[in-house]
Amino acid sequence: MKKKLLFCLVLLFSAVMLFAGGSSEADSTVVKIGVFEPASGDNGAGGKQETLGIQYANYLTPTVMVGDTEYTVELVVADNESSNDRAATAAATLVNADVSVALGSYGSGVSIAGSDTFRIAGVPIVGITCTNPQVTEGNTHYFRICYLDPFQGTVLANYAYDTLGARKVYCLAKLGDDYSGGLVNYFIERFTSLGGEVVSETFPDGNSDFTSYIANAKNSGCEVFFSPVSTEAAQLIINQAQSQGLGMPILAGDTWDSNVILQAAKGTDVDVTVTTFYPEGADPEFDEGFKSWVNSDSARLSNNGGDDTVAAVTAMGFDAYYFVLQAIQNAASIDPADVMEALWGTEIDGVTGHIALEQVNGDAIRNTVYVKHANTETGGWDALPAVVVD
Amino acid sequence: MKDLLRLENVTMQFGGVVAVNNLSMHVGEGEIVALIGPNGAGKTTAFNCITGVYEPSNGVISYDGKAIIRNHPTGRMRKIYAGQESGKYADEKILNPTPDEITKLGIARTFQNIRLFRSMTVFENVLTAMHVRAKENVFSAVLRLSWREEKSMAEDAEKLLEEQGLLSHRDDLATSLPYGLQRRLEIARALATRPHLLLLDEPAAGMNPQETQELSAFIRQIKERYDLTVLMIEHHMDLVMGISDRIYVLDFGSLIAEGTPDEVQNNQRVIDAYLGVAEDV
Amino acid sequence: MDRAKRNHLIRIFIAIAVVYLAILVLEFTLRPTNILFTVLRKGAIYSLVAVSMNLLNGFTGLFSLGQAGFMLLGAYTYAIFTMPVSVKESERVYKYYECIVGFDTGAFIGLIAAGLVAAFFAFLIGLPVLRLKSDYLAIATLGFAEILRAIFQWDVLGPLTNGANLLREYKDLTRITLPFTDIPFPPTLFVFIVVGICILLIVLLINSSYGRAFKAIRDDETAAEAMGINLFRHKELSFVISSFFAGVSGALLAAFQYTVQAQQFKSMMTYEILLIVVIGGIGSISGSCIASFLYIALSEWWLRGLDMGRFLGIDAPDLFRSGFRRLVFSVIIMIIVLFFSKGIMGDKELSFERMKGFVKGIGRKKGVSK
Amino acid sequence: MADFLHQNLSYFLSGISVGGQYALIAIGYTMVYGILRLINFAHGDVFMCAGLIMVYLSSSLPFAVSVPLVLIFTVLLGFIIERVAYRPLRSAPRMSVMISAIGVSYLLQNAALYFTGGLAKVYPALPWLSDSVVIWGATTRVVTIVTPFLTAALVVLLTLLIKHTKIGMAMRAVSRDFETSQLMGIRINRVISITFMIGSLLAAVASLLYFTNYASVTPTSGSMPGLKAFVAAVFGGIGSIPGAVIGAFIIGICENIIKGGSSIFGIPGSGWTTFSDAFTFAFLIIILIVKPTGLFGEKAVDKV
Repeated sequence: MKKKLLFCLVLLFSAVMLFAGGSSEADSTVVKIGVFEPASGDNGAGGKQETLGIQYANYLTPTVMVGDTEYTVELVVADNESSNDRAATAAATLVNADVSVALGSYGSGVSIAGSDTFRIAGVPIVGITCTNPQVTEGNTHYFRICYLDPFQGTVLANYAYDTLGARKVYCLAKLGDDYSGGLVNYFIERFTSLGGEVVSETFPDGNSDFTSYIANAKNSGCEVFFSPVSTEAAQLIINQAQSQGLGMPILAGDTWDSNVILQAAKGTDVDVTVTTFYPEGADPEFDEGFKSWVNSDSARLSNNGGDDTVAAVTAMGFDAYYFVLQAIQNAASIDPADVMEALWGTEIDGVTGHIALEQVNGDAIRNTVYVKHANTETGGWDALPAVVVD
Repeated sequence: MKDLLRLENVTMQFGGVVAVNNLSMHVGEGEIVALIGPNGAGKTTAFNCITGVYEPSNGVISYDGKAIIRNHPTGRMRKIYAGQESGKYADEKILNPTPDEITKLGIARTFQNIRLFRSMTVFENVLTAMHVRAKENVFSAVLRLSWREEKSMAEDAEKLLEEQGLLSHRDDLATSLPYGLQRRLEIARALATRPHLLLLDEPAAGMNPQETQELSAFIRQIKERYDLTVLMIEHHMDLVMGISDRIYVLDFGSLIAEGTPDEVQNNQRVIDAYLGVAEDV
Repeated sequence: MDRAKRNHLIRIFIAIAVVYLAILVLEFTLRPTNILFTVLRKGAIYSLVAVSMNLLNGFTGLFSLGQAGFMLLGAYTYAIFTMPVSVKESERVYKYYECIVGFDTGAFIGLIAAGLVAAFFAFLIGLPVLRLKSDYLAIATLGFAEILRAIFQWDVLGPLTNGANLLREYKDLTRITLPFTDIPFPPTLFVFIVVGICILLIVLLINSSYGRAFKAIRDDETAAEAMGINLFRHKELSFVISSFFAGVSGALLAAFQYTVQAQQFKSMMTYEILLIVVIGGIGSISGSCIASFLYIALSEWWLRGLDMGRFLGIDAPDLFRSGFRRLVFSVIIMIIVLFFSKGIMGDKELSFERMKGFVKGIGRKKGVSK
Repeated sequence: MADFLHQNLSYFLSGISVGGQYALIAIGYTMVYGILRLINFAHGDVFMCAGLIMVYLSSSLPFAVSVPLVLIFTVLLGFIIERVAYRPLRSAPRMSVMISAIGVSYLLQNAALYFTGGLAKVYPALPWLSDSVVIWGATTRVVTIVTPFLTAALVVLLTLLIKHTKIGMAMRAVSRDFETSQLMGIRINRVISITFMIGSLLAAVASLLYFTNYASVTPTSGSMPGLKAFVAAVFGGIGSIPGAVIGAFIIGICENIIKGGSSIFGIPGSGWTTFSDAFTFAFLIIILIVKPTGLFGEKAVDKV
């Protein structure tokens, strides 16, 4: 009896779902933009901030002119859960929803993992802050508006060697994470070529005990702790660095530019320096607009990590939205193939600077890395001189 | 008459408890031999030693003139060994086959508490027991290259069921059979492994007198038909005395008597063991 | 008797043929990016691994939790075998290592190799662990799966496995062609054919003399042994065969998701498969298959709306936010586990007679309620 | 030797402290297994929930109130889980109960995922416990020092409870023979409920200690410690409390020695840390092969 009931329920349910799935009729003047970002998992915090930037931009500019018609932009958000195996299905969801172009993702691994789904569907996607070179390499559908890891790694290595004067650096990456693994690799390449020495280790997924790694760094006589990992791990590292008395500066990449880090570092004596895409205050108009938008809604506020700090990834998300809007306008079409064609030649002046793509892999031409230092008293970022490489 | 099964000085010790103590016995080809004794006398343990379920602490078991199980106290057992003849087999090689290897040699058994394959039908229970004699390998079995063999196995199984009067229950779940038939099926299953020596562990347990009588006839009948030698544990004295050629009596792990039914029946030690003996204070 | 059996077989073949034909038709009518294909492919792949786990847990009674580990082996073998040499030599995938594998093969050989490698490792792992019983066996196999995962992420093996990084650009489903031609193989059909053949082999095994021996071990080890069934050999056999098919399904999973990485094959994956097996019914092949498709369809498709603010036409972005889908999903699972603890099929198989009876039963029920 | 110890003190301290925390979780596994023969997969997630409860409570209540409340709520959670997910399946096959445990684990993780929005929650810094201290040149937290002592005290208390109280006797009886003790008039359900409550209480204590050290709670925070604690329980012989505790300490210390391998043994290279989790399992498998029922496990004899 119970079994029959179950069967009936399943049947009924599947029937309803089939109809519900089929009934999403496309409005003729809507253009869909996919947001392929993590909202949970390791990179959930960053993904949410990046999404906020996109949503803020969409709030400011909800329409786009395609040829002579005004189209409404609809954001379709799919959570890739910061996990490489969920990425393909999240991407498939977006593709299935008929997006013209997608944005994302925070975290290079998921971007690489989701890439092929977009490639096969012929849908272009614009990477916002995924810095690993493999994301755009060898394909024509993945674009990117940020700088790359070889560049960032070089800048960080120079910074450690020249500015911090370190000769031995401890590098910690997460096992199987393309972002931290890649960045550490480029860092090591540069740092050793400068004549420095490195101790490099990895920690496995699900690890929350960093005390032994910190002890390793101390015992091996390193002078800088380089750990460009996810904010989730960063929080623990800062916390344990404080309790174990790490006693050396921590250096990290763009992921650490997050209020999670600031909150963790506040009131401690941990010395954190990060490289990033955008320093808060560079565009006061954007900063203020965003702050008031975030503060007007508690859900947004909690997505932004509980305060109204402007993360660099938010600014990047903001620019990315305008970048693809411009591309759609240039293409005068909402067909993914036309948008893809148009993206190659799109240029805008965004809050994070001028964005134009080189024509081999579709990566942004960027030459500036901003450097920030966490102020442990105020819980804010202190801007250090930006590094410009020619 | 040559001995089909021979136990020499078999001792089974669990920790400090000697369950079977220096048991020596033999079963001749074509005989029906019974092993009796009060509860806890070590009868089933002896069975388990013969069938490889337990590894005896000491002693030799030979089948068809060849030693199949041999052991002597080693390791911790050497210190705590409480049985006899500990040095007798010390220099000989330890033989310790698994129960399936014993079955392959031609020794089959039934269990005191019926152990049928719960999820299978009567037919499948018997068929499963034929697996041991099958020549097919896993590839030919999966690809049905050995369908001839499977077919002949199925035919044999049906024949066996027919002979045991179980054919009408062919597709019933084994555990749904009445108790007596379950016993009979267990015997049929044991026969399906094509044994020469059949070990029956309390085949009449839980049966009424009439069923017991039928069983007695049944055992004789299969012995003749399959050319078997039978060793059984049994409490029903009617059954034991009726069909056994010889009887061994165990008490507290040791052999206290052996002989024909008449001899055993009149043995004082056996009577004492069964009825208890008034000890002098 | 025989005739009824033959008719039964014929009907089953017709039903299967209809399913395959339907897939072929769908493949040429729907857009290739339709989510239905994702569900069908992943559902089929999970069917295979669930059936392979059922062979162990359901039919042989070996409580093993190593499935994810063997899928990992299969997935990596397939990816490494079928990745073109040109990709291996380029910097696109093996970025930090020099790939030491100097050959590439087609998808078919890749699949077989995936199964064989998994089976070989299962053979080695089985030697020590299959002597353990029930929970101890479970935790030991789980442990081996975790160890395998760590080994595949090990730096030193980087030239083979690309360290802990992604593998990609191998023969994924869209790159598989019909033999000796360049015509692309319809991807969903490919998955269904491979899975279909594998499950057919497992069904044939289960219904053979060996399958009965496995069931005997499950029912009663002591009795099985007394009937001349070598416990260790048969357990090892079941373990190796199950792992072979887990390896093949791992390879298919790799082909399905375009990229593969050791990280994903965690113990959670094994638990997921175990859930599917139990929901379908331990000891029921068709149950495992039905449960996999339902499981995948629910988690990947039907409940997606719960994450995206809109479900069954109801807009409630605050309630239906990220994570709600998985919450609802786990509640559904708990309900099934608690109230239908025998699973959808129990230990029975799907058949026309049962379906007929079932439909009649529903009809009767409706009649009563009227 | 002293020099070696001194140099690597921080690894040993971390190991002992994390071992103590594993031990408290492992007791929950081992007690439940002893009585129900159930691997309670949800136990690690109960531990995680205790952490989350603390995060939410402490944001509005003072510690003096929130800490006892965490213990109470966690015990309640353990009770409810047993009542809802395991008791209805008492007569079902063991596999179903285990699946139910996996289902509960899945449910707790996903509920946490939903309510936290998938973000890591910062665990509040407990006064005194999270202060830094310097011991023989190694900087660490007070909690690191406190953990082993607290663990030992709780284990002693628990052992006394099991040895000398009526409920403890009932527990021992039930774990020896489920059916018979039922016939003897022991209220099985009560015993089982109390077992779950004790397990959850210890998990809650463990969560206070653990998250003070590693101050971030995510929905999956419980799975690794849970798995490790479970391995510890098996390692020590599942069902045995001293076994679980010793197993947990061994695993905690080994894990940290492996992580610090390059520094402790002076072997350079990054390969070691990849295996910090895998070594735990390798160790376990070796033990199981040598002694199939764990260090202190009782050998089960099949009756034929």
